[in-house]
Parts: sequence; C-alpha cells; structure tokens
Amino acid sequence: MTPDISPADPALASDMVGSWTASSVRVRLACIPDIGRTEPTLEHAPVLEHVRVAADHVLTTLDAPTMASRAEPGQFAMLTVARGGEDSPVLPRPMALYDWDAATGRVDFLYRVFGDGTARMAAWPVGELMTAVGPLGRPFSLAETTASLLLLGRGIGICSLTALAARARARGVAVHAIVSARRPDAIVATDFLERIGATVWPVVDTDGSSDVERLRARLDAQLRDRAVDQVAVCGSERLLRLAAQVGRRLDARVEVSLEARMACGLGYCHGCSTGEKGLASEAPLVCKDGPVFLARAEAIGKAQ
Amino acid sequence: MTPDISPADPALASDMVGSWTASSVRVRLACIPDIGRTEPTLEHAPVLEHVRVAADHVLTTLDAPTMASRAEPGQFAMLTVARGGEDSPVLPRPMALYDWDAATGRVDFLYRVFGDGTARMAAWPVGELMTAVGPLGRPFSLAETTASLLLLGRGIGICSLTALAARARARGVAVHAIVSARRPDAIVATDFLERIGATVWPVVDTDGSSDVERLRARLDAQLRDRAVDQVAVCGSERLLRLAAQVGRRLDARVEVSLEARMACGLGYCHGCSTGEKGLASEAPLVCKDGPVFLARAEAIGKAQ
Amino acid sequence: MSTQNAPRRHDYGPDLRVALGPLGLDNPVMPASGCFGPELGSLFDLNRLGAMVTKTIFFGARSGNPAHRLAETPGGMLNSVGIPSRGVDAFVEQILPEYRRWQTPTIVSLGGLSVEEYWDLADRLRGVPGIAALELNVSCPNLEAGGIEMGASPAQVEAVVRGVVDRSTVPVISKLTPNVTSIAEIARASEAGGATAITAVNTLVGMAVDLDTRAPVIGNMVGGLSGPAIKPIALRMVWEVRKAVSIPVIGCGGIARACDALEFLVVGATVVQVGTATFTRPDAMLGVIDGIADYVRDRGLESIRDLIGTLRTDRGAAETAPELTLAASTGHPAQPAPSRSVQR
Amino acid sequence: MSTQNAPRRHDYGPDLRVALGPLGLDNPVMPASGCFGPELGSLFDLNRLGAMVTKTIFFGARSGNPAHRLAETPGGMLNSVGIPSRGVDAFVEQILPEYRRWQTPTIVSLGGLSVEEYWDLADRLRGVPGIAALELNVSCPNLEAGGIEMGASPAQVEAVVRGVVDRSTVPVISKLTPNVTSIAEIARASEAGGATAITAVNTLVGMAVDLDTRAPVIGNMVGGLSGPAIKPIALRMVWEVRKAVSIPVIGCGGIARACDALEFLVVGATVVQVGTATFTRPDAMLGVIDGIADYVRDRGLESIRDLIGTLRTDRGAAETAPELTLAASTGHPAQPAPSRSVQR
Ligand SMILES: Cc1cc2nc3c(=O)[nH]c(=O)nc-3n(C[C@H](O)[C@H](O)[C@H](O)COP(=O)(O)OP(=O)(O)OC[C@H]3O[C@@H](n4cnc5c(N)ncnc54)[C@H](O)[C@@H]3O)c2cc1C
Ligand SMILES: Cc1cc2nc3c(=O)[nH]c(=O)nc-3n(C[C@H](O)[C@H](O)[C@H](O)COP(=O)(O)OP(=O)(O)OC[C@H]3O[C@@H](n4cnc5c(N)ncnc54)[C@H](O)[C@@H]3O)c2cc1C
Ligand SMILES: Cc1cc2nc3c(=O)[nH]c(=O)nc-3n(C[C@H](O)[C@H](O)[C@H](O)COP(=O)(O)O)c2cc1C
Ligand SMILES: Cc1cc2nc3c(=O)[nH]c(=O)nc-3n(C[C@H](O)[C@H](O)[C@H](O)COP(=O)(O)O)c2cc1C
Ligand code: FES
Ligand code: FES
Repeated sequence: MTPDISPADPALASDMVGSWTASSVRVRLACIPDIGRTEPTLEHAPVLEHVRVAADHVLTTLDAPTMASRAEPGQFAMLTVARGGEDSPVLPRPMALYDWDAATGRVDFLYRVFGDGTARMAAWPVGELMTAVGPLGRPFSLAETTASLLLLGRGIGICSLTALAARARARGVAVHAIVSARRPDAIVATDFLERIGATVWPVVDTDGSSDVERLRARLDAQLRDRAVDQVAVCGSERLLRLAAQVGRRLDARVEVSLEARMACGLGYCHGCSTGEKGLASEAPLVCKDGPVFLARAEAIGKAQ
Repeated sequence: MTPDISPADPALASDMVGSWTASSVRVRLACIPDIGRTEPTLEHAPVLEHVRVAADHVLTTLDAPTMASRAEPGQFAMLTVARGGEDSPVLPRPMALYDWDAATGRVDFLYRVFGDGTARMAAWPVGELMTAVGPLGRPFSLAETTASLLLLGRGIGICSLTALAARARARGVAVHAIVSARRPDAIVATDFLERIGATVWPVVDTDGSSDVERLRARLDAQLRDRAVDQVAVCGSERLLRLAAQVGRRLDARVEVSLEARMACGLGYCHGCSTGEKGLASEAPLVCKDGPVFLARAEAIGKAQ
Repeated sequence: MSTQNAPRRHDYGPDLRVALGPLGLDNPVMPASGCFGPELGSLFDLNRLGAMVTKTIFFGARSGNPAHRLAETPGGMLNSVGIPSRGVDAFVEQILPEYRRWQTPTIVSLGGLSVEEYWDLADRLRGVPGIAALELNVSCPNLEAGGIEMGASPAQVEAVVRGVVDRSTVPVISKLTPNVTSIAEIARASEAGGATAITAVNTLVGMAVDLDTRAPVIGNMVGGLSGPAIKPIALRMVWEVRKAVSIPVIGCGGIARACDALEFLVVGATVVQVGTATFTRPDAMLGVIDGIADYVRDRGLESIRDLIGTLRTDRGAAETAPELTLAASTGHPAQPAPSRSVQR
Repeated sequence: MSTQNAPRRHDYGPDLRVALGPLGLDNPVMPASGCFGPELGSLFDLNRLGAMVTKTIFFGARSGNPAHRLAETPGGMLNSVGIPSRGVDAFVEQILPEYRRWQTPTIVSLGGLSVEEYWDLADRLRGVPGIAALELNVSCPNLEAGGIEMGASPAQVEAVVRGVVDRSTVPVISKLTPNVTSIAEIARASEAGGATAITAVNTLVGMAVDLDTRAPVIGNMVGGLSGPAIKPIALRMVWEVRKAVSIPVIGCGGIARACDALEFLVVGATVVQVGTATFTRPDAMLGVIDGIADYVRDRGLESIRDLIGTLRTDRGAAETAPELTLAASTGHPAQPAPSRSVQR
C-alpha cells in the first residue's frame, strides 16, 4: 500500500497539494492562480426560508446582498451556527454557495443535515440574523473557449458545482452532470441542473449505477464523439481519479473542490491545511489556496 | 451592621438554618419534620403546552402522571433544560409545582423567563420529552385546625404558594394572598388564586403599594378582627420578616420556602446548603431539609 | 469476586465485565464521587451500575463551604461544596447501610487534610463489611504543608497511598487531580505506593465573577470545573496515565453519553465514572451502559475488554481507504494524510 | 506612546485607555495569537482594536502539523496547527507590512524550540519598524530539554524572557501555558526575567478520539483546548497571576463577550485577548469593546482603569442587603452568608 512518490519539485512544492495514486494512475493536485477570488464581507444576514429538498437535505436562503454581488462559482461562505445569545458551537460551518441572485441579494445553501451544526442551521428561525462571511476561496475557472463541461459530484459535493453549471449554461456551454449518491433519496440538485439545461445522470449505490468502473465505461461510450473541455469534480476521491483520467484522455482541464475542517475560512488560522508533509514550508490551505485545485493524472512510470 | 447573634443551641444546631435580624426583630429558621416528603420519580415527560401569562412569564404543562399522583403543596421538581441531543446546560432547573391534576397526570410550572435555562424551557417543542424529577422536598404543612391562611409571595415566589392555597381552599380554609411584584405586568397567579376563592391583594413597587411598612399597616388594619392560623411566604426577605412578625403577634405558624442553586435536588450533591457557618456539621440542605422551613420572630433582648 | 465468576446482576447482552485488580465489575460504569447518592435509588435500579462510589468522607465532621456552592459555566459547572462530612463513625453507622440495600459493590472515597488523616480513616474502615474498595481523593489541601494540594506532590501521594494500602484489605484506588504539570508523574507515584487502580481526573480549578457585585460567584472564591467542557483534557490525561503505569485506569471527566465513555475506553481506561451528567439527567449512567453494550455488539466484539486501549496511533492506516493515499510530494517516505478531505 | 497622550483612533465614549508599561492602548481588547490575521481587515476596521497580535513566528520555516488540525468540543475546540511559519525573514518582508496598513500597534508573537531560538528572533527583529511589543509564546516543546514544554519550567521561562528583554527595545510580554501546577511560579519567573506584562493563558492540552477509526481526531494526537469551555480555568489563573506579580496581566481564554472580558478585568487583567470567539463571529472583538464601554458608562466610572482589579473578596458585604444578615447561629463571630437565597 506504500504509494509511489514523485520526486520533489522545489518550485512547485508550496503550490502542491498532493498526489493520489492508484494502480496505474497518479493524480497530482496544484493550486490555481489567485485571480478569481473576491473580497469577502461579513453580513448579519436574515434567514429567509428553509426548504426540505430530500431526505435530510435542506436548502436555506439568506438575505446577503454583498455576498450575492461578489460571489463566483465554487466559492463558499462561513456560517455561524451559534445563535445570538450563544457562544458555541464555536466553529462556523463552511458551505458552498449553491446559488445566488445579485439583483435580490438572495444566497442559497444546500446541505445535508449531518451533525449539530447543520441541524442548527436547518432549525434557524426564519427572520433571525445569521453571521455569514463570504464569498471565500478561489473559484472554479471557466475558460472562454470551453464549449463542454463535465461535472462529477458525489453526495452534497454537487452543491459546489451548481453555480459553475449555471454560469456555463449562461454562456451557452454544454453541461453534463453525473450526480452520485448513496440512495435515490439523497440525490439533490438535479432539478436545478435540469432547469438550467444541463444533461443530468443521477447514479446511486443502491442499484450499482454509481460504481466507478460502470461510470467509466458509460463515459467512454457517451463521450466518444463529444469533446469535453473542462471537468469539475467534488465529493469523492474515486470520482476525482476518474475525472483526472477522463481529463487526461480528452486533454481537458480538471478542477476539484476539496473539503477540510475550517475555523476562519480566510487564511489566518492555518487549520485547513491539506496537511501535506515534508514540504519546506506549509502545504496549501484549503480555504485560501483552494477550495478549488487543479488536478492532473499521470501514468506511473517504472523509473521513479 | 454586625448582626446580633443568638447563643449556640447544640440541640437545634443541625436543624437551624439561620436567623435574620432587623432593628428590633430576629427571624429564626428551623427545619420542619421530615414527614410530608413523598417518593420522587424520574419521568420523561412530554411538554403539553406553553401559555404566556404575563410579561416574561410562562406556564408550561408537563404530562407527568407519577409526579402528579404524589405531589404535595410546596414541593418542587428538577427539570432538565438540555434537550435530547445536548449535554449542557448541565444543571437542571428547580421549579415549584404550581398546580397539578392527579387524575389527568398534568403538572404545571409557572416561571419567569430569566436566563438561558428558563428561555430553553419556554422554547421547548410541544410534544418533546423533558426529563423531570419530582416531587422533591418537604411540603408546607396545613394543620387540621387551620381556618385562615395568609400567603405572602414576591415575584415568582407566589408560584410556590398556589398549591397550598388550593389545598387550603379545598378544605374550606379562608386564604388571603398578598401578591407582590415590581410592576403590574409581573403580577402572576392572581387569576388562579381568585378562581379557587382566595382573597387577593396584588401590590407593586411602581405605585409604592408593595412597600413593607404600608403592607404592615394594611395587614394590621385588616387582620384586626380576623384570626390567622398560618402564614406561608416565599420570594423576599422583607416579606419573610413581615410574615414572622405577623405570625408572632397572632401566634400563627409561619413557614417560608427558600431558594438555592441546586444540582441534584435529592440531597446527595450538597450544593444547596443554606451555607450557615460555624455549625459542627453541615447546615441544612434547601432541597432535602427544605425548601420549606419554619420561621419564628424573636424580639432582640438586651441580654445576649 | 473475580471477573469471570462474578454473577451478573443484569443481562447487557455483550460481556461488559471488567476488573480492577481483584474487584470484578458487571460493567465498566460507575458514578464519580460527590455526584451520587443512594437517593438515586428511587429513580432507577442501582443494581444496574458497575459500582457505586460514595461522596468523599473525612475522619471528623465538617460543615462544608459557604453558598454559593454551585455555578453553571459553558458546557460545565463549578462546585465548591467543600466536602461536608458527618465524620467516619456516622458514615459507617448511617450512610454505608443505605448503600448496602443494593448488591452493587460500594467504593468509599476518602479525604484528608494531612497524610495521617487518610491512614486513620483506613484504620477505622478496616474490616467494615460492605466496602469493595477505597478511592483516595487526594485533591485536598494539605494543611500541614501550607495548604498546597496534596495531589500535586508525588511524594505525598505515594505516602498516602502506601499508608492506606498497608492498612486495608480491599483494593485502593488513587484519584488524581488534573491541576498538575505532569499527571504521569503522580500516576507513577500512586502505582509505586501500591494502588490497585488510578482514577483520572478530579475537577480543574476555576472561577467566575458576578458582575453586579464584582464578587466571586462561588462562596469559596474558586471551585472545581466539571462536565463536558473538561472532557478533552480528562481524556488526554487518562491517555497519559495509561502510558505511564500498568495498573487499570478509571476515566472520569465530562462523560455524559456512551460515545464519551467509549473514547475513554479506547485510550485505555478500564472503567469510567460519570459525574456531572447525572445532575443533567439522573439516568445518564444507564444510557452510557446501554450505549457501550450496543457498540460492543455492533462491532462484533467478544467483550468490552477487546476495546480497552485499542487507540490507533498509526493514523494513516486507520484513516485512509486502502486503494488511495494522499502521498508526500517530496520524496520522503510516505506520510499519508487523511483522505477524508475530499469525501462527502 | 504614553497612555495619556496617545491619540485615540476611535471614540468609545468612556475612557477605555490602558497601558502595558510604556505601550499605551486605545482600549483593552486585542486578538489572541493565532486567532487573527490582517485578512480580517476586509470584514471590519482593524483600527478599532486596542492592538493586533500576530500568529507565533519561528526563526525558520516550518510546515506545521498534519490534518486534522481542528476539532470541535463542547463549548470549545481543539487545535494542533503546529505553528507553520515562513520564517522570520519572510515575516518581516511579507507579513509585517500587511499589519502596517493599520495604525493599531502590532505585537509580534515569538516561538522557539530552544531558549536560543527566541533570542535569535529578538536579535533579528531588533529595530524592525512597526513592532510595538513582543509576546513570547513559551508553550512550545524545548527540543533541547527532551521536548518538555518550555513554559512549564520557571528557569527556562526566565531565561527566555531575560534574553529577549536584553535584546529588545520594545516591551516584552510573556505568555504562559495553563498546563502547570503553579502558574504563579511561572509568572514570577517572567517578572524576574524583566517582562513588561504577562499573558495568561494559552490552550489546555486535550484530546478527542474518532470512534469509527479509533484514532485520535487530531493529526498530532493531542491539541490545545480553547473557547468558552476553558474560561473558568483561565479566569482563575489570571487571578493567581495578578496576585503573584505587579506587572500588568493580559487575560485570555474563552472570552466571547463583554461580560467575559469584564470578569477578567475585575480579577485584575489590564487587557484581554479574544481568540476562538473570532472564529465564531469574526466581529466578536467589536462587541467586546462596545460592551465594555457600555458597562463603564452605565456604572458611572471615569475610566476603565477604575474597574481593573476591583474584585470584592469580602463576600458578605458585597452580597448582603445592608439591613439583613443571615447570621451564624452558634455564637461565633458573624460570618454572613448570601442573603439571596430567599430573594426572587
Ligand atoms: C469549502 C466547503 C464547502 C462545503 N459545502 C457544503 C455544502 O454545500 N453542503 C453541505 O452539505 N456540506 C458542505 N460542506 C461540508 C460541511 O461543512 C459539513 O458537512 C458541516 O460542517 C458539518 O457540520 P455539522 O456540524 O453538521 O457536523 P459535525 O460533524 O457535528 O461537525 C463537527 C465539526 O467538524 C466539521 N466538519 C464536519 N464535517 C465536515 C466536512 N465534511 N468538511 C469540513 N468540516 C467538516 C464541522 O464544520 C465542525 O467544525 C462543505 C465543506 C467545505 C470545507
Ligand atoms: C425550590 C425552588 C423552586 C423554584 N420555583 C420557581 C418557580 O416556580 N418559578 C420560577 O420562575 N422560578 C422558580 N425558582 C427559581 C428558578 O429555579 C430560577 O429562576 C431558574 O433556575 C433560573 O434559571 P435560568 O437558567 O433562567 O437562569 P440563569 O441565571 O441562567 O441560571 C444559571 C444557574 O443559576 C441557577 N439559578 C439562577 N437563579 C436561581 C434561583 N433563583 N434559584 C435557584 N437557582 C437559580 C440556575 O438553576 C442555573 O443553574 C425556584 C427555585 C428553587 C430553588
Ligand atoms: C458537585 C460535585 C461534587 C463533587 N464531590 C467530589 C468528592 O466529594 N470527591 C471527589 O473525589 N470528587 C468530587 N467531585 C469530582 C467528581 O467526582 C469528578 O471527578 C469530576 O466532577 C469530573 O467528572 P464529571 O465531569 O463527570 O463531573 C465532585 C464533583 C461535583 C460536580
Ligand atoms: C487555531 C488556534 C491557533 C492558535 N495559535 C497560537 C499561536 O500561534 N501562538 C499562541 O501563543 N497561541 C495560539 N493559540 C492560543 C490562543 O492565542 C489563546 O491563548 C487560546 O486559544 C485561548 O484563548 P481563546 O479561548 O479565546 O481562544 C491558538 C489558538 C487557536 C484556537
Ligand atoms: S480555515 Fe483558517 S486558514 Fe483555512
Ligand atoms: S441540590 Fe443536591 S443536595 Fe440539594
């Protein structure tokens, strides 16, 4: 199980997140240039509504006009889950900006009610203010030349990809989205994606359709004639590896959105480092150097 | 300001709570015999309803049949304010049994929303279970011979006296209740007391009617012709002193319900001791040796 | 009294029996001293507990501290009860018989304001029936040594423990204070003194101020912090004690649910004590026992003993899916980092 | 730079100025090291703070600890970031200029794995403009002394402080670890070494276990506990430090609101630091400042300085209504107990 190690590349080191290796393929991650990031703001944002969208999945809307006016696809917010009079839970929750409207100031978050923090979010009284900081992090890129975009989202990982899909569709880009979940009732965002005109493939563990080898075969078949210029992935290492391989074969740019435990979301607490060891200085921070990173698949040669 | 000290009475010491002294009167407190206490129980009791009865005052009803079947006037319960998934606030809240119905199993608590714990109680979802332990503590006594009962309750102190009033009225005892509060909108329980046929005197700070000297004069005038066999008081030291003086003059038994911070309510944590110093062993516990104590006024003689 | 033969008072499903030296327990859950009394017997069946622990007793009568003795804090509480005591004779004659209404073994907690006071207590209790073990609460000021907490000095702890062990026929448990630089050192002193087991930990000294009066909330100025707030500290200390000694460790501090207790067992506690959580919910210990049984059953373990001390310190292996590894990119030997970061 | 003459960057209403030796501050609220960065400047005006404190820097570059570096706990959090550092040169050239965009004094936090490393840092920073004071984070393992926490040894703390004081032209603050038996002793060593002020406290060492993997949640096994959970402990320690030394004390640990900060000021802190609460609500420090101003105004105090160290230790007088006293009943001299028990 000892992974293959690529030789140190001092120039890249501080930008390098790491590499995932499988039997025949290694995925290397690197930081994307810090150009798309926008200035964050702190808003005491009223919760406008909660909508239960699937089993344990809730869409919560905040009135956060400044965040809405600055948001870019792939960015996230830090949401305080301690209510007005409370001082804990001490950590705010990182949440992808699922959708927003700069005109009305509305920002949507779609999340799975998972632990204490998300349970509190879902139970937040409508009208009560929530401290929200965002938009945060480096967004997905979307090249002018991109004509076709492939999305691979696992679980609530798809929530980091919806805004990119919307932006792409608005530019006339064809969007194909694989939405993977454990069970059919945990499939979310497909209605959103269909509404904006993306092709959606929901796949689940319960019928085996989410199996990565089956997905690979299906992608091989379906993508034969079509070009894919860009791939964006979130929520699963297996999908990341698949995405990187597809990207390598089709010469498409692959970007992945990572998760990490976060305290500040701004880059000063150093809590969210990818944890890469052996670097001369610190490994990239998911909140500031990510959450979106570039992924490249490399065949593993014999000569290391 | 050094108080007068009564000589040590070793026989009484462990039963002695303490003595309040004023210019001319000292109030001595002592434990009442441990006969009225009933066996407590732990119930996971559904909250049946909340009724807002005055500014910041809420009446919450639990379905706690065992407690309802064993309760005696003056007893209290310990109510867990941490909800199902929570482990804090760590301390349950002591609350007087305001009213109950052994037939239906209903138990009412009337409280002022004061801090975190009472705010949680008032926000407890109807239908959700609350851990409740009770009935606890030594109840008020009500002698067979009592024909007339005087109650003095300050603030939510009146909530410890309502059940005694109801028991007394059921036996045909005449009940006069002085209900004292800061402001008119903090007067509670008067509707209850009137319904059961007590004479109610609401008095408030805002118009000066709660002033203890005015109360004393009024009591002197009103009680001239009537006998008072028993006095029960809760919620104020000044009222306690007044009660003790009235009791001394009319040769009536005076009982007071005390408060203390509590953790267990059962007598094993020793958190609620009256704190009396200088005793050979521990001073009485409010939860177990009280909360109801006997009060006696004594004139302070020259010869100490 | 051995683990294997002790009749089980309650059927938990999986085998939850543990032993503190010669003292076999039906299950590894007991109350923390000061947070339990036979009064709880009116609320649930005390025979379901692994053991009962008395409030600390002193040789003579003591009145305890002035009010307030309690204060609530975020995720915890402060107490400074000051250990009121009716004295050891009243304990033996009036309090201990209350405990004997149940078959659950009773552990008696001893306190003292000098090394000799513990020894005198041990002498007095020697041979008294109904005492399964003694727990020495050394978080008391040593009045003979200037009031410094006895439990902060390895030499004093060793002396207290050795003297009590010499005078007792039952197992002696040393209960450590967390208010020290090195709890491992005090644990080793306890083991050297002959303790059968170590309880870690007592409360952390804390304070609160009333902003209306600008006086301390607690009558005694400072009090002991307990409850969920201190759990991470207690857990770390139990792990340090576990590594320092080879006698069984009793974990205590902030345990409210089975998951808390399981963390203590995994880092190496053989038994857990529940304190503050019994105030929050008087039946908390039953939830802890049932939840431990569920975990043992769900993981397919033979016995609770297969769980104790199984902390994995080879993080990569424990956390990484076998076929994927986030590898170092510098050519150093692989130092796998958690793969979770992209899993959701 | 003296308190009285310093121009106030913001009008708080009441006089909130305090001084740490020669360093005058507009108000007594600053961030705790590691819980602040100039990045916060996009969320609120950093000129409103009493001071800014950098994350601890080391002499050389360091990568920090593996993930997870954070975990949440009841009322608090664990962190084991491990102090990644780009090294002092990068700090001076790239990070310090970021801080200089604001007029607020910048306090630079220094760390080291040996006594000399602190000294080398002080040498390197001597005369660098834009540094108002140095804070010495001595909660670091001393690799030369077997990895034992430097801050646990009075002698090492004194040596670190004295060496840095000798090499610096700015005030030197010693930041203490709470993981010791006697914080007073370490405080006295800091004062003896020439510290201008003392910060108390850093995090308490804690742990958490993931029951799925049975591995520690924190990549470094143990982490530092911070947040409201530790406030009672931190407050008690600040009080102990206050009594042990005569230099100003900076209170830190669990402060989230003005009422928390006021408790620290009352027990004798001159300044407070806010750490974890800035994560919970990035604008927490503004709430603390405004709330302190309100309290000072509402109590009719001339200045915040009339509040510092005003803890009342004569409880009876503070708590008892003048005309009523719950007296002892045994003929001992009166020992008044709180009269509150019947007041509601
Ligand atoms: C950049 C980013 C974007 C995200 N976007 C979404 C989204 O759009 N929808 C969604 O459902 N979830 C999203 N997540 C994951 C989400 O933050 C966690 O599910 C959430 O924090 C869980 O909180 P909890 O209190 O319910 O769970 P608990 O397990 O009680 O949380 C305990 C602690 O662990 C942290 N934590 C737990 N799980 C995660 C996780 N997966 N990632 C980071 N921290 C975690 C929490 O923040 C908290 O501090 C995102 C995470 C990141 C980093
Ligand atoms: C025997 C008894 C009967 C009571 N009956 C009633 C009643 O019927 N109605 C009512 O409104 N109140 C009653 N109280 C007072 C009630 O317990 C407190 O108002 C309540 O605990 C406040 O909790 P909180 O969380 O809102 O306030 P917080 O101030 O946030 O409470 C903090 C801590 O202090 C304790 N505490 C605060 N105030 C009191 C107090 N006055 N007495 C005891 N502990 C206190 C709390 O229990 C808690 O542990 C009674 C108290 C006792 C001892
Ligand atoms: C009210 C109270 C009283 C206590 N009394 C004692 C005692 O008498 N002897 C003792 O060794 N520990 C005593 N403790 C400490 C507990 O036994 C336990 O060590 C500590 O509270 C930590 O556990 P917890 O967080 O589960 O409460 C007491 C704790 C509390 C809260
Ligand atoms: C994420 C994090 C990082 C920290 N980094 C440092 C640090 O670099 N240097 C330091 O002296 N203290 C550091 N601390 C400790 C804080 O400065 C502070 O002493 C401690 O957190 C207690 O205060 P709080 O409860 O307000 O957070 C850190 C704390 C946290 C939570
Ligand atoms: S979350 Fe604080 S640096 Fe990334
Ligand atoms: S509240 Fe525990 S003894 Fe009274």
